[in-house]
This record gives sequence, C-alpha cells and structure tokens, in this order.
Amino acid sequence: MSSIVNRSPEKAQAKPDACLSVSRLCVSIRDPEQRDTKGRPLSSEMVSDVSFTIAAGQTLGLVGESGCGKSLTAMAIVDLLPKPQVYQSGGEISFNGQRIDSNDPKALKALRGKKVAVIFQDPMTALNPVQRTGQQIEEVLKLHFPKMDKSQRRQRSIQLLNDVGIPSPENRIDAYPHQFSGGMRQRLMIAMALAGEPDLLIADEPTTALDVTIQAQIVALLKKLQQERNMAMLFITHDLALVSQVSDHVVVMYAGKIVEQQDVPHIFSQPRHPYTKGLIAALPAAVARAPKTKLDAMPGQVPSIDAMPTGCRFANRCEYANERCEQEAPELTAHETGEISCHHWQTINEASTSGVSKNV
Amino acid sequence: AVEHSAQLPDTLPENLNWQTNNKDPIFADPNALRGGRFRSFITSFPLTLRLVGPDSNGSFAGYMRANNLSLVGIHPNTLNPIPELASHWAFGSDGRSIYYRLDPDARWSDGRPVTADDYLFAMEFMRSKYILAPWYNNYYQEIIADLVKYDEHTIGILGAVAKPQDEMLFEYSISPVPAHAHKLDENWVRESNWKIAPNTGPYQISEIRKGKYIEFARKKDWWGNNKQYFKYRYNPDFVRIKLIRDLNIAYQYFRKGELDTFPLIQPRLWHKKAQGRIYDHGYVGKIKFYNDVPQPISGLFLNEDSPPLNDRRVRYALAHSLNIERVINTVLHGDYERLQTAHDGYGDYSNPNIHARPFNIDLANKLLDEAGWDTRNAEGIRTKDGQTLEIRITYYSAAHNDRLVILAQEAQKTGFKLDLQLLDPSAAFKQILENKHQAAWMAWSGGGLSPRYWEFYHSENAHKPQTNNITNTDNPEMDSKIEAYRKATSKTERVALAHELEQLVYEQGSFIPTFKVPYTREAFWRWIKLPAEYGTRTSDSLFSVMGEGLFWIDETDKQLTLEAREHNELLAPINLEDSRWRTP
Amino acid sequence: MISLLSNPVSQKRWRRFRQSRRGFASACILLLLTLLSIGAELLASNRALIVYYQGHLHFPTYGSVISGREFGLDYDYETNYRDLQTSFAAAPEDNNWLIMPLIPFSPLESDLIAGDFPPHAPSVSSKHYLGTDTSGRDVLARLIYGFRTALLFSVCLLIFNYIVGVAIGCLMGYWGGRFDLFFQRVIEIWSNIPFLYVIMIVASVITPGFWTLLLIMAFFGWTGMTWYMRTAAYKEASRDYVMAARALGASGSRIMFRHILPNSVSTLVTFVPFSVASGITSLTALDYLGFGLPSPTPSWGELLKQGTENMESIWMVGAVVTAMTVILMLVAFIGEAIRDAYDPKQFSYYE
Amino acid sequence: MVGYFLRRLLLVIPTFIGISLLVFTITRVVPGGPIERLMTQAQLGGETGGLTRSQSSGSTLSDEQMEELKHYYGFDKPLLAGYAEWLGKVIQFDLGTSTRYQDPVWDIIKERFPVSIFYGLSTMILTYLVCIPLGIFKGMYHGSRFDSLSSAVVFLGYALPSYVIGIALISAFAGYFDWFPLGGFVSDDFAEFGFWQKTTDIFHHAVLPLIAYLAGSFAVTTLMMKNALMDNMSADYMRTATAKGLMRGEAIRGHALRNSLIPIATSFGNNISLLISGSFLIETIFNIDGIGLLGYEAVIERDYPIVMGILVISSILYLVGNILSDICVALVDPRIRFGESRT
Amino acid sequence: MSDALLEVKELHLHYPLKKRHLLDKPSAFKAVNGVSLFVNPGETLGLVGESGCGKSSLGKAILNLQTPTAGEVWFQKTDISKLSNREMRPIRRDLQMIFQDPYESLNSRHTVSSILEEPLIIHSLGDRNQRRKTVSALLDQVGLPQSAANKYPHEFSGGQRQRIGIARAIALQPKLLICDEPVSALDVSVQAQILNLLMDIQQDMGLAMLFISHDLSVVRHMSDRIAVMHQGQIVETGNAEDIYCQPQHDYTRLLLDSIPQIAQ
Ligand SMILES: Nc1ncnc2c1ncn2[C@@H]1O[C@H](COP(=O)(O)OP(=O)(O)OP(=O)(O)O)[C@@H](O)[C@H]1O
Ligand SMILES: Nc1ncnc2c1ncn2[C@@H]1O[C@H](COP(=O)(O)OP(=O)(O)OP(=O)(O)O)[C@@H](O)[C@H]1O
Ligand SMILES: [Mg+2]
Ligand SMILES: [Mg+2]
Repeated sequence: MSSIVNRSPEKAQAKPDACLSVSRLCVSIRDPEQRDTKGRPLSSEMVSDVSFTIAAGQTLGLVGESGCGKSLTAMAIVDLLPKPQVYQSGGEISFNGQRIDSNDPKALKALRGKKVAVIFQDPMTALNPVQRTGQQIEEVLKLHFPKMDKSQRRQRSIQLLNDVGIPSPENRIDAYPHQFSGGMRQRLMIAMALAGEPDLLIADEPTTALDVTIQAQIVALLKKLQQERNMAMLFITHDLALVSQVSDHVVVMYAGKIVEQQDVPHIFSQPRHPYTKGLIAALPAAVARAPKTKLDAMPGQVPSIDAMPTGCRFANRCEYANERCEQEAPELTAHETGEISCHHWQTINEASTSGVSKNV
Repeated sequence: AVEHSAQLPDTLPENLNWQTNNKDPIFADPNALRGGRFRSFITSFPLTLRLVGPDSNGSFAGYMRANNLSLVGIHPNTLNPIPELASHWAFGSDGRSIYYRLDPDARWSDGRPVTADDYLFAMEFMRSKYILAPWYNNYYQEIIADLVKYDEHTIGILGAVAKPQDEMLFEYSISPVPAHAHKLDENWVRESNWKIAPNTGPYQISEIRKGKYIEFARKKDWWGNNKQYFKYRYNPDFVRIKLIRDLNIAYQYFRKGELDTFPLIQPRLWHKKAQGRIYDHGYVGKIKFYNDVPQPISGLFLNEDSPPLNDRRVRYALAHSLNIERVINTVLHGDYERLQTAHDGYGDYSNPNIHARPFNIDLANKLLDEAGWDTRNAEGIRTKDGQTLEIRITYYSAAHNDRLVILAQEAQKTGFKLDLQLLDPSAAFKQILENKHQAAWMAWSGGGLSPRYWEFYHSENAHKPQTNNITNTDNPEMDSKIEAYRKATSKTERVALAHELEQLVYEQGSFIPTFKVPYTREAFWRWIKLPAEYGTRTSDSLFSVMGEGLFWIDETDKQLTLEAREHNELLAPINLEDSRWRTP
Repeated sequence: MISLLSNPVSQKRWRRFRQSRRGFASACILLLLTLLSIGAELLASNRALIVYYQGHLHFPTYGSVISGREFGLDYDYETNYRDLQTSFAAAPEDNNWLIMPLIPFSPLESDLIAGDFPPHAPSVSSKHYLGTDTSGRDVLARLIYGFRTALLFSVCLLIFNYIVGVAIGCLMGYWGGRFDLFFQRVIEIWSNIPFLYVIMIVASVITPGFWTLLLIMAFFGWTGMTWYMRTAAYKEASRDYVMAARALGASGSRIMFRHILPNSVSTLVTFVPFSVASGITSLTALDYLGFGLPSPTPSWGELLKQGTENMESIWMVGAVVTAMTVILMLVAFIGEAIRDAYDPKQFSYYE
Repeated sequence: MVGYFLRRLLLVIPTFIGISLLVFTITRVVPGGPIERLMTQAQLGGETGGLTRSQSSGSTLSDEQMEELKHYYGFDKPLLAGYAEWLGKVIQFDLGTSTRYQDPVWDIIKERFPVSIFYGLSTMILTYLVCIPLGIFKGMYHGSRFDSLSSAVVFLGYALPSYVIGIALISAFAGYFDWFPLGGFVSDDFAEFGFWQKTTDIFHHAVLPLIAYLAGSFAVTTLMMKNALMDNMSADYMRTATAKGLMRGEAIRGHALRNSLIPIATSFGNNISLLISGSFLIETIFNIDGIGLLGYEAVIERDYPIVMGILVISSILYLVGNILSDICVALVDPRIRFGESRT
Repeated sequence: MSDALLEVKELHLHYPLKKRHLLDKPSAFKAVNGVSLFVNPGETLGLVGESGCGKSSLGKAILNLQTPTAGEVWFQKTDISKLSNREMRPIRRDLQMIFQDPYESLNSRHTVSSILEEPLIIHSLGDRNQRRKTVSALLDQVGLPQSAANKYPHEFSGGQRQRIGIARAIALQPKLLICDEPVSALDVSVQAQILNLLMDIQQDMGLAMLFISHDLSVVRHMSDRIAVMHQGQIVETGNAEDIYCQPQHDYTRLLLDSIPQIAQ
C-alpha cells in the first residue's frame, strides 16, 4: 500500500506504475485589491507544496473543508486554472513519467480529454447550455479519435450514455442540458469524461450538488467504470464517509497544505493529525453516540488566504498547539502507514490512540 | 367699410381713354444669349404646385407665381405700368373701375388663347370655398367688387374703394385662371396638388423628381418672346431647382460649381464664407447691388395694452435703449442699415423727415426717471413699486439670437431687462395675434405701392385678437387720418396724409424700426453674365430667373472657366458693387 | 444614508473604485472641472475680482451691480472693469488697481474688437483664449458656464428620475401583481413615445426655461430608472433576508425602507455617470436644434450650432467637440470603474 | 409557443392604443397646429419668407372661415371622438392624409421606405459585421494595446454627435477633397445608369452618411460583444471544453461565441424599429429623403397625420421587434422557454 | 395530542404554474400536498427528504410566509393559516425560523447589532439600552464575541453567520423554532459546532424544534421523532431510533441505504 503514495519526486518518477505524480505543487492567487507599489496585484500562495502520486487503477481521495484548495490542486494538474488570476507558482506534475509542460499546447491537447479527463464540481454550469448533449460528447471523440466517422461517433455517444445509465439514450442524445436533472447532467459529464478513454479521471466533488440517493448511484457507477477500465482516479470530496467508500488512499488537505495522508483503513482507524481526528469526530454518524448528545466539534474555522498563519496553518484551532506551531510550519514526515505534517504527532498519538480506536 | 352698392356698367363705356406704355426704355440687355441650364436650389421641397390653398406659399411658390402673368406689370426702373397680359387699360369715371384689353397673342402653355372667360373663372375660383384659401376669398370678395366680360378680350374690374390710378393698376389687377384646367369641387385641393396647370409665363415645369429637383423648360415659342418688355429676358433654356436642405451644404455645392449662383445677403456668408481660391482666381464673381424697394416692416412691436408699455415714456425709453447700431456694427458686419420708419421704400409716400430714435442712454434714463422707474435693483435693473422693468420679447427665428442678445445686453445699461422668448413661427404668431405678447420682434412683409395703416393702427382693430393691430394702437387722431387716407383718391392728398400718419406712428412710439437691407448680394460663377446695368431699381435678386430674368449663361466662357479651374489659372477677379439706386 | 456610506460593502467598492486608476483619475478630473465651473464667476467674468479704489477694497464678483460712478466714471450702469483697468493703468499716480479673472469676459457679453467682426479667432492678446462666437462672446467663458448649466441640468434630471424611478420601481418590484402589471404597461407606452418629437412640439410653443425643460425631460425620462429599480427590487424581494424579516413580523413599509431599498438603490449608482452623460448630450442636442434653454443661456449646443454653420471659424466646433469628447470620455471611464467596483468581474481564460 | 406569441400580440393592442392616444392628445392640446401654421404662412413676412404680393396679407378671418378650416383639418371634433375616428381609419389601414402634402400618409411614408431601409439595413449589417469580429478580437486580447486603442477610437465615435461627424465628413471629403458626392441618395441621372453603375452610385453616395451613422453605434455593440465574450470565456463550460482537449481558439469558436451572441440577438429586435427611423440630422445634412427627416419636418410643420402615421409604424415595428427579439433569443438559446417571464 | 404546540392538518401549498396559453386551465405545482404533523412542547421533530420534496415550502407555509392553499395550522390553539400579516405579528414572537442559507438570509447592509435588534424593535421590546443589553446577551449565548456587534455579516464565516441567524431567531424567545436545513451549507467541523449550539439552546430555553434536513444522520442525531417527506407528502413518521433501525416505507429505506458509511 505504501507504494501508492510517495512524497519525494525522484522516487515518484522512478516508479513505473505511478500514473500521476505531483510534486511540490504551489498555486497562487492574485488579489486585485491588494497591489504593490507599481499597482500590480499582489499574489498569495493558496496551495503550497502539495505532492502525491496515483498509480493506475487506484483511487486517491482528496478531502478537506471548503476552500482548502482541493479544486485548485486538481485544476493545476490539467493546467486549467483560471488565468490570469490564479496560476501555478511552483512544482512539477508528471503523467506516466512525462512532465506536463503548460507551454506546449499540442502536448496539453493530446493529454486533456484523452489521457486525463475531468468531472467538474457543478454539473449545472459546466455544460454548454446551448449545445445538444450529443454534440458535446461527440466533440471529444472528434478530437481524439479522428478516424471515427459521424455515425460511428453517434453510435459511441449513445453507448456512452447507456453506460452511465441514462435511460433511452437514443432520444436523450439530442436534448439540451437544461432538459436534464442534476443527476443526469452529472452522468452526462461522466460520459463525456469517459469518451476519451482516459488513464486518469479527476472527479472534483462529483456528487456535492446531488441528493444522497443519486449520490449513491453515481458513486457506484464510478466505481464500476473504474474497475472495468483500470483507470486511476483522483476523487475530491469533503465527505469523509464517501471517501472511505471510494478510495484506496486519502490525502487530507487543510488551508492549501497536505496535513496527512494514509490509506483508507488506517486513516479512519488511526487518524494521526488532530485535524483529521477532529473531522471524523464531528460527524454525527461517525461515532456510535446517543442522539441529542454533544458532538465533538472543532472550534474555529479555516483561515482565509489573506490571513494565512506563517506557522502551522491549523495552529489556531488545534488543542495541542504551542508556540512552535505558531512560528514554524511543520514538514510532511513519513511514518509506517503514511505521512503527516504535525510537530506533535508522535506525542498526540501515544496519548490518544486508544481513545480514538475505542470509538471507531 | 366696403362699399358694395356700385356696379360696373353692362356695356363698355364709350369714352374710355385706352392707354398703354411702349415708351419706357427696355431694361434687358440686347446682348443676352439664349440657352444653357441654370442651376439653383431650394431648402425645402414644395408641398404643392398649386398657386392657392394650403402650403402654396413656400419658397418655391415664387417660381410658380412668376409664370402666371398679371394684367399689367410695373416697369422696374420707372415704376410705370407696362403691359403684361393686357395690352391696354382704361379707367372708369367713378375712380374705382378699370378696364383692360387683353393681348390677343397671349396663350396658355397648352396653346389656348387667354380670354375674358379665364378672368371670369378666376373670380369664381378665387371666391370658391373649395380652394381653401380664406384670405383670397376675402380679397376677391371685398377688394375686387365685380368683374365683367365685355367681349372675348375686354374685361372691367370694379374695386372696393376709389384709389389713385397707379394703385388701382396694381391692386385691381388679377391673374387669369384657366377654366379648362380646373374642376372646382371639394377635392380640388387634393387633386390639383401636383398637377402642372397651364400658365402664361415663359417657363413651364418639365420634370419633377420628388425630394430631389424640379426642372423648368423655356417654352419653345412663348407668345411673349418678342414683346417689348419681355425681349432679351428669360434666357436659360432650362432651370433646374435642386433640393438642398442645409444652407451650408448648399454653399459646398456652389463652391464645387454645381450651382450657378449663391445669395450672400447674410453678412457672415459674404464676409467669412465667400473667400478663397475660386474668388481670388476669378472663377466666381461677387456683386453687391443696392436696390430701392419697399422694405419689410421689421422691428419691435410693443403691445400698448401690456404694462409698462402702456406708458409712452417707457416705449420711448426702450427705443433709446436698443443699441441697433452696435448690432449692425458687430454681428451684421456693418452691412444692414437702420430702418428709420415703418414704411420705407414707398417712394413719395415715405416720410424722409422721420428718423428712428437713436441709442441714447441719457435720454432713456431721463424718460424712465420721469416715468417713475427711478430705482435699480442689485442686478442694475430698474424697479418701480416692487416691479422690475422687464420686457418679454417674442421672436421666432433662432438666427436672430445674436442680434437680440446684444440688444438685451446693451439695454441693461439703462436698466431694462429683456427676456428673450424664442417660439416656433406659428406659435409666436398665434401668441401675437391673440395679443398675449409684450413685445414682438418680427417683420411684416412689405410691398404694395403705398403703405397701409388701417390694418395696423386703426382702433377698430385694437384690443381684439386676430387683427394686425398688434401694437393695440388706439389713437382717435390717427383713426380720423387713417379714414381720410383710405378715402383719398388723389396721390398728393394721400402722400400728405401718409406723411402725417407716419409722424403719428413715430410719436406713438409703439413700433421701433430696426433693420433694412437696401441691397442684394450674390456670388456667381464667371459664366453667368449680367446685363450692363446688372439689375434694376427694384431688383430683389439679380438672378431671379423667372422674375426679371435678365442674366444669361455663356457656354463658351463656362468651358474656359472650368478649364482655368482645372489648371488653377488666374483669371481677373470679379468684384462688383453698384450703388446707383442706393437711397440716402 | 450614512449607513449606505459607512457600510463596509460600500467602502470596499470605494476602495476598488480607487484602485481603478483610470476611473479614479477621471473622477478627480471631473470633480475638479465641476468645482471650477461652480466657481466659474472667479474664473471667467467681466467683473473684477478685487478693486482697490481710493483706499477701499471692493469685491464685485458676487455682489450687486456697482455703478460706474462709484469708481469715478461718468455712467450709471455697471462698471466696465476692463476699461477701468486701462484707466487705472493710465494714471498710476492714483495708486488704484484691480485684478481681473483669468478670462475677463462674462459669457453673456459680446466683446467688440475694432476693425474685426465676430467670430474672433483665438488670441492671447485679446484674452479670448478660445476665440469668440458669432456674437463676439468668449467661447471659453461660454464653455465653462455651459458646462455648469448642463451639469446642473443633468444632476437635477438625475435626481428627479431617481426619486420617481426608485419610488415606483420599488413598489412594482415589491408589490408585484396588478400594480406591477399596470406600470409595466405604462412604462412600455412611455418608452415608445417619440419623446424628442414631443419635446420639440412643446418646446417650440412655450420657450422652456431651465425648470420647465427639466420637467419635460423628466416626464419622459423616469422609465429607465424605474425599470432597473423594479428588477432590483424584485430580485431583492425574493431573497431570504426579506423572508427572514417577514418571519420576524416586519411590516411592509419596514421591509421596503429598511431592507429592499438600501440593497437595491446602491446598484443605481452604476448608472449615475451614464445618466449624467446622457443628460448632457440630450441637452446639447436640444440646444443644437434650438429647442433647449432660451438665449442667451450659455450652452454647448448653441455653440455647436454656430460652429457647424461657421466651419471656417473652426475654433468654435473645435472647442465644443473637444470639451464634449473629454467629458464623455471621463464619464465613460468613471462609469467603467464604478461598474467594476460594484461587480468586480474577474475575467479569466483557459488555455 | 404559438399561444405565447398570440398572447404577446394581444398585449400589443393596449400598448399601441396607449401610445397613440397620448401622442394624439399632445397634438391636439399643444397650440400652433396646422391652422396657425397656415395663418402664419399667409401673413408673416421678412426673412422667414412670405407672400411676395400683398394680396392676401393684412386681412383677418371670420369665425365661420375658421370653423371651415378646423373642419378641414379635423379639429372640430372633441378629442376622444377625433381619436376614435382616427383609430377606426387606422384599423382599415388608412393613415389619413398629410395636411401638408395632401397625399395619403401611407404613400408618403412608403415612398421613403427604400432609402430608410437601405441605410437602416446597411448600418445594422455593417455594425454587426464590424462590431462582432472587433468585439471578439478585443475580448480575446483583452488589455492589449490594440484593445485600448480601438476602445479609444470607438469611444470617440460614441462621444461625438453624429451630426458633427456628418458635417465634418462632408466638408472634408466631399467639399475639400471632392472624393464623394455632397449628398443625396443617388445621382440626378440615376435612371439612365446601367445596373453596375447604379450599384456603385448608391454606394458612392452612401459612404459618408454611413460613417456618420455607424460612428455612434459601434461603441455599444462592440463593447457588448466584448463583454459577453469575456463573460463566456470565463464560464465553467469553457473550462470543460478546454478539458476535452480543445485549443483556446477552437474552444472560443465552438462554444463561447454562440453564447456571446445572445445579448446581441436580444438587441436585434429593438433595432428593427431603427431600420426606418434614421436620424433626421444626418438625413438633413446628407440630403437623404428618409423617414427620420419626414418625421422631423412633420413635427416642425405640425403635419400631425404624418407624425401619427410614423408613430403607428414605428411603434408597431418596435412592439413586433420585441417579440422578434424573443424569437431570436429562443433560436440561439435553447434554455428560453416561452411563457416564462424573464426578469 | 390536543396539547401539541403545533399541529398541522392536511396542509396543502400549491404554486400556480404560469399559463402557457391564454386559454390554458390554470395548473399548479403541488409542493406540499396534504401534510399533517404535530410538534409537542420541548420536542424536536426531524423532517427529512430529498431536495425539492417540499420541506422548505412546508416550513414557510407553517409560518404563513406563503399562504397555504388549504389545510390548517394550529399553533398554541389558534389556526394561524388564515391570519393576515398584521394578525400574525404577535404570534411570530413564539414562532421563529432559521434559514438554510447563512449568506442569503442576513441583510448585508445591516450591522450585526441592528440585525439582532430588529425583532426587538418590531415587537417593541424594551428601550434602546435594554435592547443593547439583550443583543450582547444574545451574542454571548450563540458564542460570538461582543466585538461582532458592530461588524457586518460579510465579515464572518458561514458558521458564524449561522450563529447570527440563530441569535436573531431566539431573540424573541420563541416556543417553536423551525430550522430549515441550518447546516447543509456548512462544513462538517462547523456543522458540529452549530448542531451543538442548537442543542444547547433547546435545553436552556426549553423550546420545541422542527428540524429540517436532507441528511438523515444529522436529523437522527437531533430529533426525538422523525418525519420522512417525499414528493410533498409525509410517507413515514415515528420515533427517531425506530425509523433509523426499522424503516417501514420503501423510500425511507432507500434514503437510509444511500447514506455513505465510513468503511470499516
Ligand atoms: N478564481 C479564483 N480567484 C480568486 N480566488 C480563488 C479562485 N478560485 C479559488 N479561489 C480561492 O482559493 C481557495 C481554494 O479554492 P478551491 O476551489 O480550491 O477550494 P475547494 O477546496 O475546492 O473548496 P470547495 O469544497 O468549496 O470546492 C478558496 O479560498 C477560494 O476563495
Ligand atoms: N415560489 C415558488 N414557485 C414555484 N415553485 C416553487 C416555488 N418555491 C419552490 N417551488 C418548487 O416547489 C418544490 C419544493 O420546493 P422546496 O423549496 O420546498 O423544496 P425543499 O424540499 O426545501 O428542497 P431543498 O432541499 O432543495 O431546499 C420544488 O420543486 C420547487 O421547485
Ligand atoms: Mg472545489
Ligand atoms: Mg429547502
């Protein structure tokens, strides 16, 4: 299991089975309201030093609260950050051992849609409202399978819609996105993503906008498809329970930094970072507790970009925080089941391992 | 006031003294050349080709009217009557009737002869309700009392009142209307709107392009061609009148040589616009020609019913506060002249001893102090009993803004505040006719052989809406003189009365005369040739092609001029000025 | 109102506005021009700023007319200070002096220059820096005073339109139903009336003064604002915080005045520059056509009219066109900046 | 959908009645109507022009004569009765008779249609032809030097009144340089020309007025296009398109463009009424006999039947144009379902 | 059951659909279609259902913010479903609501203190000074610092805003609080904070709650009884534990099955 994730870039590149490797990725945001003396907008680093790898056929879950930089990380991988306000300010991304160079449009074109596909967070806005669904799927085929003729493309689109579970796809293919419900649109997005037969699927909160019942269907669908095609998948969500069902490995982000990564069984049975622990404990259903009793709530909230602490970004909410935490940002350090970024992780875990495992 | 009782005799009186006039010198130039196309412009397309009825008074009407000859004309230099459609005329013994013998050569443009029946029809026509011209109805009802046909070529006309003979010739002379070309019914106005009716003049419309131009062609064998006073006139074969809505654009057309002449009466055109190569190189000539014609009665009409103008001293003071001279010397470039009296340009009838009240601050101050307007407010405006000395001036031409603005500014010196109220002409006129104005800045068209007083100054027309006595002058002394003037038949008597009346008008002080334009001024391309004397005493325009029609087009010169322009050659510049007819 | 300004949302917008350099600079320039035009009498006037005569100081600019006799001249009417200046200069031993404004001409006064007829070309020696118009009035002075009139006019028009628009639009958006439907129709009718025609008809028969013209224009101008306001109020009315206020038991008027109005009015600010600009241009157009303010009110339209008729005296058209372009450009930049401040659209692209 | 349009069309009726009644009332109430105009013409002299012969001036009209004039111009009926009569005629496609031209209003307007439509259509087409590509280019290269420069030019055209541009153009290019005719729609001897000559003649005449027309209309459409494109370029679905592997240009062409045309399509219907209205100032300057000028002259000269006639046509065009706008938008935007209010 | 604080009987709320055609028969969307339920004093009734099933509509109908099409709402022995706005005012003191969206439900132009003062002003409770005191007590109660009083909503995070919303709702010391998905816009960590706060308040003030959510685990944690709503109707009601452990209705079962569980 430990082979899935590896922090150091040299190693990642060496690994032949690493489908995607991200190393020390930084993403910065220009704030048009904060300007330097020359009137240029100042930037602040939102995502910093994020590194991980995903192997083929595996799923990496990326969790964290809203605004932690999950989507930015994902978009940086396919170089789809909204320029010029948001840009990649550091780090390297390699796909199947090859670096992705954002200055090479040809290479990007061959990569996007074909090798890496994306399912976006909000299916309501991510589809072109004035194009028929068929056209939107066929566009991918046209781009990446130039040998296909028109009727073949149509055939394939219908098949894809069928695969994602849209009933009577022959009729639906000529409908417009607004004629679909939210769940169906998300299926449409998935069909579109699968059309290029990608090696890696980035699913950015694919179910947040959906109902629980539909969420369950979509997740089941994704899992099934992944198995069929042996795709690697980056699954982003803020729902811990969901991630436990989908992924093999979990990266927990907090305020733009990775605080902890472990494989699935361990992160829930032995969460090491106080933040991970807090997240799990706050779930009403996570712990078998009597109704109407107090939940174990973490105090405080995620710091905003313009007020990022210099030290550990979690320090102000952490019950273990001391002066060192406030001054010095902890490094990500490896341990037997994963990595963690906390000054005190060893002491904390010695003290409370028993407590947590008792509850889980 | 009109005597209708009398009638014309049933048969032609025997002892008539038939007169004609073939002794006066001709005023056209025998060197004139025929041919060519004369190009001129109008700023709005005519709304109708009718001579009467709604909208028949536009700027184009002049062309139409000029081709509908009258019975007798007036010699432009001697002012004697000359034959037009009538070859002879005679006066009845009652002093009101006049007899005409029609020229047997006279023809309508469709070739039919002009006969007495056309005059009978003219009476019926002009009195008809169908023509929708109430003023004509009135005129032919009240002024022309009767018309009798004695034979095919002899008619008699009875006027409403006795008049001197020369005035009768003018006022009791009418134009024929071709009975065969009109169907008088309630559709007449509509149906004859664009109909080209037969006429008696030298030109007839040959082409109409609505919204673009109208072209006239000279009649091939016009019946008047060899008549003494028509000879050598009306020279261009074609006259094309183009519609150009904007005067400035029209000037561009002229500069390019697409128009043959351009009127430059306005000072800014003459002094500022008419400059440059085409003038300096002599391709285009300029002429300033002084004439002697009745001037429009233009000035400030004060409503005596509207205080404080009911006070004669205030009226006088206002007259002394209007710095007309300054206006003339600034915006008018010193070109216009001060109009001295209400009735200028009527020859003997005009009273030469009357002079308009000059700008005089001291005099105005004195009068105003006397009238009780002896305090001034913070703005320097005079007040009396809490009232400020404010006069509202109604006017209707935005082009006069700059003149009035200077007057208002200067009038402040004596403590008058002039409020300028610009209205659209019909709204202004309505206000004025309803006596709702305080002071009206306007001009009545001049004309006629002698001044008219009754409409403008008689008390019968005062304090009533819809009359021309817009000053509301109500002066018994004037009333009696006006009545005497209307009755008088001898010219000397009338002239004497006119002089007295003019003096009374002056003393009344409710009309402040302003400007007169004693000249005409034009620019013309070199190929347009004027007669040796340029024009006549009464030339309103030197290039009125269907009016006097004295100029001609020299086609060879045109070629030369155009070539010269092409090669930028220098020709002798033409700068003419003629003050033969200038009145002191 | 205070809460409108002290509100941090507004402050944030203000900050964003200030950061748009072009917009902020334009606003500063326009403000400066406005201030200058408000104090136009100190800048362009035929009255002296200060007169020192026989040991006394006089400040004629804003006071009442001072007769020529006061300064030992032989007339009762208002002193001609330019002449007074020359006469003072001719007799330096009397120690009298005076200071004239930069442009020593009133916008209403025609200046005669011997040996030349108006319009006079620009000249520094005659102090007609932009020349004179066809009546010999100083173009620069008329430009300044004309700007003041036009600005005052548009601002008044704007206030009127906003008051009516806000009142009716707010009710339309909040009440909805029949009231809304009725006024929708009224607005549709109104916006279809060829209002230039109507103004022309009316103006040609009554010689509108400042306020009458304003009323006529406002009579036809309120619909635009009303429509925006309706949309804004409609949007606000359906938002949760209004629902929350109703849940608290707030009355209709309270919801309207405390909640909907402050929230929807603020967006109207974005229209202010364009309203002002359109006020200025329509007044100019009306003046140009001769249906605007009565003569001799200084106006750009009148100057433009004179200029287009006297193209050879290019300084007239040149002055107005330049002034108009500058003002409208400034306004456009300000408008752009305000819009950005209100709705900071971050345009982005993907490649 | 048909039902929806039926409903919209039905709503046109009260609006139309409201508009026409209001203007009709104004024409009735405001002094200085055609009768006063007639009287003024007959009597005023001096520089405004008037009778050269004094025959008709100076006398006044009796009440009876006034009544007859009122009857002739239809001013003898009370307001509402007059309006009802007018409306009754309009329903039968009779717009009445011009009080100045004495011709049926419809004929007069019809005569000017070709010219107005030519200019209206050319302006519209050229505006779209220039503004859409320009807007796209500016949107794609937002912030570039070309963007700022073209903005300045477009703004300048917007700030300058079109009549000033017209006069400047004509003075320079027709007066001074003599490159173009001084005005008019076609040459005087147009009728004798061959087809090719006719076409070039029309365009030769049209260049300057079209520039004057266009100068002002560029700014709005260009900026609308630019902003719409930029909005759409930052939309989420553009990210989707790029994620499929489309290059930037392809993505803009294939996706953003059509959506950006929606606001332009919305304005299309409103422009329909501009087709015939024209600008009377430009028409005066260039001597074009269009409907704008007709309307202006009718107002100045109080030719109320024509004023009302133009109003009828333009307001119907406007109202129908609104509906047309909806159709246009529906054509480009499948999301719009008729019957839903768009507020 | 006659001692129920709130009793809803056969409540209907239909939204009229726009007529497509002039001659169309008016049709309506039946957002709430015959709902009956009751809430006892001090009790929490949980209401779950998928998005769009009419939960919020039901809440608004109970509060008479949307006039119900049919049915009765008995609150403290009065039928409030047909009262006018004015007549509702005194009743609103006892019947308050917390809204789903913490960003939308606070007027961004008012400071926190004026937001919290508003209910007091509307119901004329206390003079200026007393109101100030109440406001500071409320801030304490929902765990916001006193310095928050003069700030504006946008200066707060979502969780803090929801606290303001809660403070506003309890300012009048109501007997029944309708919580319309108060935590669905919040992150898990903050969600726990808010849920804790609500439970605290309920304990302190002894109020009853109608707790609306689409998250069954949250509802289960908060409620004594649960009602499951589906397409405008209540398909199942019962004790929280019973529903969770022995769902009767198919839809309830589906809902339960869909909830992701942390894989062990
Ligand atoms: N285009 C942008 N311009 C400015 N700031 C941005 C932009 N996109 C994201 N951000 C900021 O970056 C931070 C991280 O954003 P991101 O979308 O990655 O969060 P996330 O973890 O995906 O959250 P969520 O769960 O809400 O989707 C947020 O604070 C957000 O405000
Ligand atoms: N004002 C309205 N007019 C018409 N239909 C409405 C209106 N408000 C809500 N609806 C419809 O009524 C149905 C129920 O809406 P409601 O807001 O009560 O759902 P909900 O259960 O609260 O959903 P959610 O969990 O998304 O908040 C939805 O289908 C919605 O589209
Ligand atoms: Mg995200
Ligand atoms: Mg809801």
